[in-house]
Amino acid sequence: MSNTQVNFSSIEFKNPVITASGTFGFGREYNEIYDINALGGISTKGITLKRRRGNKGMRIWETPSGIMNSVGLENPGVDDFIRDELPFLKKLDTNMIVNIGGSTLEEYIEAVDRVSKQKVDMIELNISCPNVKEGGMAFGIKTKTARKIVKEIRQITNIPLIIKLSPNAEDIVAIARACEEEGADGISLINTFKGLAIDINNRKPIFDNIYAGLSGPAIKPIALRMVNEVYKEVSIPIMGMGGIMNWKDGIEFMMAGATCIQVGTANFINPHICIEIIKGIEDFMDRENIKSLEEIIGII
Amino acid sequence: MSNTQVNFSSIEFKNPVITASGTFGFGREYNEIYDINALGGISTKGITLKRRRGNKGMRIWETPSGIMNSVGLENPGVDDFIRDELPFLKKLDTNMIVNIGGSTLEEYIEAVDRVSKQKVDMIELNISCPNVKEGGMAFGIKTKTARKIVKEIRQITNIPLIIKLSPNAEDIVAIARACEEEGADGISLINTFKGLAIDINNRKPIFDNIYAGLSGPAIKPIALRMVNEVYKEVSIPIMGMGGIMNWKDGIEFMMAGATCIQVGTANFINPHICIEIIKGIEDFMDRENIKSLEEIIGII
Amino acid sequence: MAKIIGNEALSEDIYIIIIEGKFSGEIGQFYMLRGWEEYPLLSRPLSIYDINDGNISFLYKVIGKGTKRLSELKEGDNINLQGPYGNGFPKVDGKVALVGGGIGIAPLLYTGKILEDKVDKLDIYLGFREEAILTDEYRKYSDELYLSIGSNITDQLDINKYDYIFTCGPEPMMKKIVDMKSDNNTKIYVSLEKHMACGIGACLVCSCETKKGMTRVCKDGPVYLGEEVFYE
Amino acid sequence: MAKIIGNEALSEDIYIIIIEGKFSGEIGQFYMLRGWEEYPLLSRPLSIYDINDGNISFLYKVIGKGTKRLSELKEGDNINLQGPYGNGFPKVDGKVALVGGGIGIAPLLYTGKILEDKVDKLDIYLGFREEAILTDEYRKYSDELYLSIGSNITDQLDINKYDYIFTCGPEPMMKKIVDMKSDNNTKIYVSLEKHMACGIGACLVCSCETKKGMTRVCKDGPVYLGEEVFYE
Ligand SMILES: Cc1cc2nc3c(=O)[nH]c(=O)nc-3n(C[C@H](O)[C@H](O)[C@H](O)COP(=O)(O)OP(=O)(O)OC[C@H]3O[C@@H](n4cnc5c(N)ncnc54)[C@H](O)[C@@H]3O)c2cc1C
Ligand SMILES: Cc1cc2nc3c(=O)[nH]c(=O)nc-3n(C[C@H](O)[C@H](O)[C@H](O)COP(=O)(O)OP(=O)(O)OC[C@H]3O[C@@H](n4cnc5c(N)ncnc54)[C@H](O)[C@@H]3O)c2cc1C
Ligand SMILES: Cc1cc2nc3c(=O)[nH]c(=O)nc-3n(C[C@H](O)[C@H](O)[C@H](O)COP(=O)(O)O)c2cc1C
Ligand SMILES: Cc1cc2nc3c(=O)[nH]c(=O)nc-3n(C[C@H](O)[C@H](O)[C@H](O)COP(=O)(O)O)c2cc1C
Ligand code: FES
Ligand code: FES
Repeated sequence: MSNTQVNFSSIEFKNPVITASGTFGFGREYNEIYDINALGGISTKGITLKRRRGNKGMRIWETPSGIMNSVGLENPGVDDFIRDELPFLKKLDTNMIVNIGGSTLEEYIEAVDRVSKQKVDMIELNISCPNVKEGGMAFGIKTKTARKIVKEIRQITNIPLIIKLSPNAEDIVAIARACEEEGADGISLINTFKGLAIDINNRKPIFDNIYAGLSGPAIKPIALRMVNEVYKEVSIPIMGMGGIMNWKDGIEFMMAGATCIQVGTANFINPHICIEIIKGIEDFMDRENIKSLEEIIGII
Repeated sequence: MSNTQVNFSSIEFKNPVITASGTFGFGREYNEIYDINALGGISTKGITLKRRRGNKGMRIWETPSGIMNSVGLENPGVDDFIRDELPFLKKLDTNMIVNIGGSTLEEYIEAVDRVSKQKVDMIELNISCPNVKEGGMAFGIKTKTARKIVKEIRQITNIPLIIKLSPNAEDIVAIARACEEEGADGISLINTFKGLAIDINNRKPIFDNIYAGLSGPAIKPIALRMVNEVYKEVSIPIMGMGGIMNWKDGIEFMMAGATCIQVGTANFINPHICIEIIKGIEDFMDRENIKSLEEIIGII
Repeated sequence: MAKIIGNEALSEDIYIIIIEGKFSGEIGQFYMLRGWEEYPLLSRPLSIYDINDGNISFLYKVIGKGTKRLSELKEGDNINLQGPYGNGFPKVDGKVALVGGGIGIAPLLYTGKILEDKVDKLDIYLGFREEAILTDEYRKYSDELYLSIGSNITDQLDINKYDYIFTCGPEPMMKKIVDMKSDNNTKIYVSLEKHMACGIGACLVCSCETKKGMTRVCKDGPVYLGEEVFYE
Repeated sequence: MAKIIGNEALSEDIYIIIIEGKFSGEIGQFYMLRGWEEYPLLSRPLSIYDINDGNISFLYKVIGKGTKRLSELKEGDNINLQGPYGNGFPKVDGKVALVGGGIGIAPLLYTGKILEDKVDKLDIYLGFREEAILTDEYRKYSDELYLSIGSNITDQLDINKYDYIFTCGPEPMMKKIVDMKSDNNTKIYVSLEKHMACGIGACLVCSCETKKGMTRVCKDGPVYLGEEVFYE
């Protein structure tokens, strides 16, 4: 059987398949369906300093080959997370990536600080959530603000730090470069696209928050392009995502330049999909006689 | 029957449905299928100063609920267009919008100049084609360059001028505002998204040009959001497009802020779709007792 | 993947689909179904209508794309289903009434079937808008079957006669029952609907604020104690 | 919308679909088919296999999503088709050979049927990889039917015997024919394939550079004079 191991910065992943933040909770539910230790890693639901109830109104809307979500970072807050969820995650034999969101720089700093005192494998700084009015994505639009937050966060944590970027960024390559310069260990690409859906009968947006985040196969071609653009210009590794539905999509992302791939929406369509993707990658390596995935990362 | 007329800047459209540039040629082929005078307008295939053969290699790729195209502005050049196509277009009883692309400012100026000497209803300046390496979209990414080209073009033509923006722009609202400030009569939103597709067996991009333009229902939520964002910030009218497949999608775009709607990819799926959309809008107006489409433009 | 062994229209837009296989499920639980590969993207939640040796069935109403495509499937076609999911009706004793409105009757047949022997009394109330369907089926498992067509089924219901009411249907109907005064401490359980993605409690798109805090309809529900729910 | 009156597998991956209605078409033309509403997005081009009073049929090979979905359609299902499109084989006199390889045989049956009475001689050459299909059908319209299975059908072809060769199949096969020396000024017409969107000449995604300049396979083709084409 093929060796699917990849090294992402200093961290070793037994395979490149990671579940994307917000689509996999803290792993408990999917662990009832299969043994999630088979995964390369898990990125947790986005955690904020304080508990958040999330957005009101409709939270999900189906679009052609996509979904829009407006969860709005519902989460228990960092302290409850550490108390209630982390012990379960720590016992797992897979990499645990804590995804952290926020509305202000201070919030981010405080949340990262508390998480950093724990044993976690990686922090994924979400500066790209389009579903929270007062912040989050704001940091991920302009290179300058992104740079500032990465600089500050890097100073307060030694835990491997990856920055999750927004496809709504003005210049994704410039932001990625800034993250690299400020000492990030990797880049996560991409969060959801800001989109709109309208209920024409009521003449109102579907979502209370008006705009919501588009994910799924619809966005794959754009996500793949962004991964490739960033890959060509930065040397820290990339976690690629956006519409990965099967192993072939995953290989495309790796060939475009992703070292690891994250799978989000696809979990909803088929709860076993990550296992199938891992298997698909193994078989592909066997067939194509690939000894290490390094051989194909960024090959196009 | 409802009165579907809309006024776009100084121009009257008998209905808001316009065929999008590059998907409808110069109207001849679809005119063999139905009487294209029923349309609100036609935006021609993008014309450049000189004839272009377009891109080599694969030009179309299907994605989930989208298509990527890499036509690369194949067109006969402005002089042949004026000689061979314009006479046919002039005889039509619908608004004729000449879409103009280019690689350099000089090319744009020269092409617009030649078209301006003709009787055409409107010029749509395409500063957003992702399929031409040496230019086109470059003008549509940064507000500064966009502003410059609009300023220059505005000085040399009195023909109503709309600027077709790119969803790949850094800040679509800022660009739209710059267009308004420089005297554009309207904004067209949006051209295709830059995307990537990979042939994993050959380990190569599908397209010779690597990146290609994504259109179709996949992008609709994002396009709709951009129309709404621009609508809220500029006062010149908007031609909205991006994945409009039926009359309901069209109404969504109008409610988001579009005065006219353009239909592209959908023509390929059903050559009669524009007629069906016009009919659908009429029926909707009847049912909802809408006297003028002005009542719903930007209503959300 | 499982094989469809029947998919029949009961009326213009109501169908029963029967799927071959050994399936499990508690009363009030649901499955996520998809009878297609890629489009539409999400699977559709449907309550267990009935489970027998070797098959499971669902009663559904054609609403949009997903249920339309379901309705086009034929005997012998394959279908994918995940489940059983959710926290269904409690297993109780005493006198029980099941009250369903419209397609909300779907989960009540299996509920009746399972509870019938175990409780002292099981009455079923079904409200239809235009025509009654499946009355013989529901009668089988009820001591008394009450029907209404076009009027409010709740008008026939005296909650004081029961220890438990399990209800599924339009929110106003369920709210009406919850608002009824009970001298008898009758416990009312309602089954809610929310748009879903994962169906298992991981994505939080089906969150529902209740008097006990934020809950997930797919995991903590779809069945709730009526008094804990905020109605619209 | 038209009704499917048959959709049968001839081998593992080759099907004939028959669609009810009055259809027209010239030899070598094609239709754009979609047997679904939204997904996949584009319609699929298929050559006319046969037209009869009251129906049209297409011979197709299952390749990917679109043809897979076509193959799952059943008698009675609806299908959408647009056409006939394209510039087919010319109407000619004299001695004619039709040479098809693989699924490229599809347009040649109707071509044979229409030309049969009008030309002096009509021979059909069919090359298959693994098993021959439909030989009786093609024999009906040919003076002589040549077959090959697993070998090159072109080996049996002497182009000097003919005034015209019409060929459809893999490019290397067609190129081989075009490269054959003719003492007889034999005219060779080839039918090309390109991915398509509009199918009518408006979008330029199927452009094909020929010795005569840029052309559209859907409108100016799919049939070209063999010598004008650049082969890969
Ligand atoms: C726990 C649960 C059990 C259900 N049991 C049944 C049942 O037994 N029989 C039955 O006919 N219906 C049942 N429903 C409702 C059923 O899921 C919807 O009618 C169906 O999803 C509509 O899909 P569509 O594609 O036809 O409609 P569309 O409107 O095209 O669907 C678009 C999206 O909205 C979602 N959606 C639309 N309406 C609903 C709704 N009422 N509830 C949840 N999601 C919705 C769809 O799942 C899809 O994601 C149940 C819903 C839930 C949550
Ligand atoms: C003028 C013309 C006539 C044709 N006649 C026939 C016929 O009679 N019988 C037959 O079996 N096939 C025929 N083909 C080929 C047929 O169109 C493709 O096999 C089919 O489109 C594949 O679709 P898919 O969804 O199964 O494959 P996918 O690979 O999933 O399709 C993806 C996309 O690529 C396009 N595509 C893939 N292969 C081809 C191809 N070879 N040619 C054109 N587009 C392609 C599809 O249309 C679709 O847009 C013809 C093609 C052309 C251009
Ligand atoms: C329901 C839902 C919730 C999400 N929540 C988060 C989150 O809390 N933090 C985050 O960084 N990304 C979040 N995302 C974004 C995903 O992690 C991922 O970036 C995006 O969905 C694109 O991948 P996909 O197309 O595979 O889903 C969420 C996505 C979905 C669909
Ligand atoms: C095949 C093709 C060719 C196109 N050519 C042009 C063009 O020449 N000029 C232009 O401004 N836009 C061009 N476009 C973009 C469309 O006009 C439109 O902006 C885009 O496709 C989004 O709309 P849709 O989703 O309805 O197709 C082209 C699009 C397609 C699919
Ligand atoms: S549907 Fe995902 S939590 Fe309920
Ligand atoms: S497919 Fe559009 S021009 Fe040929």
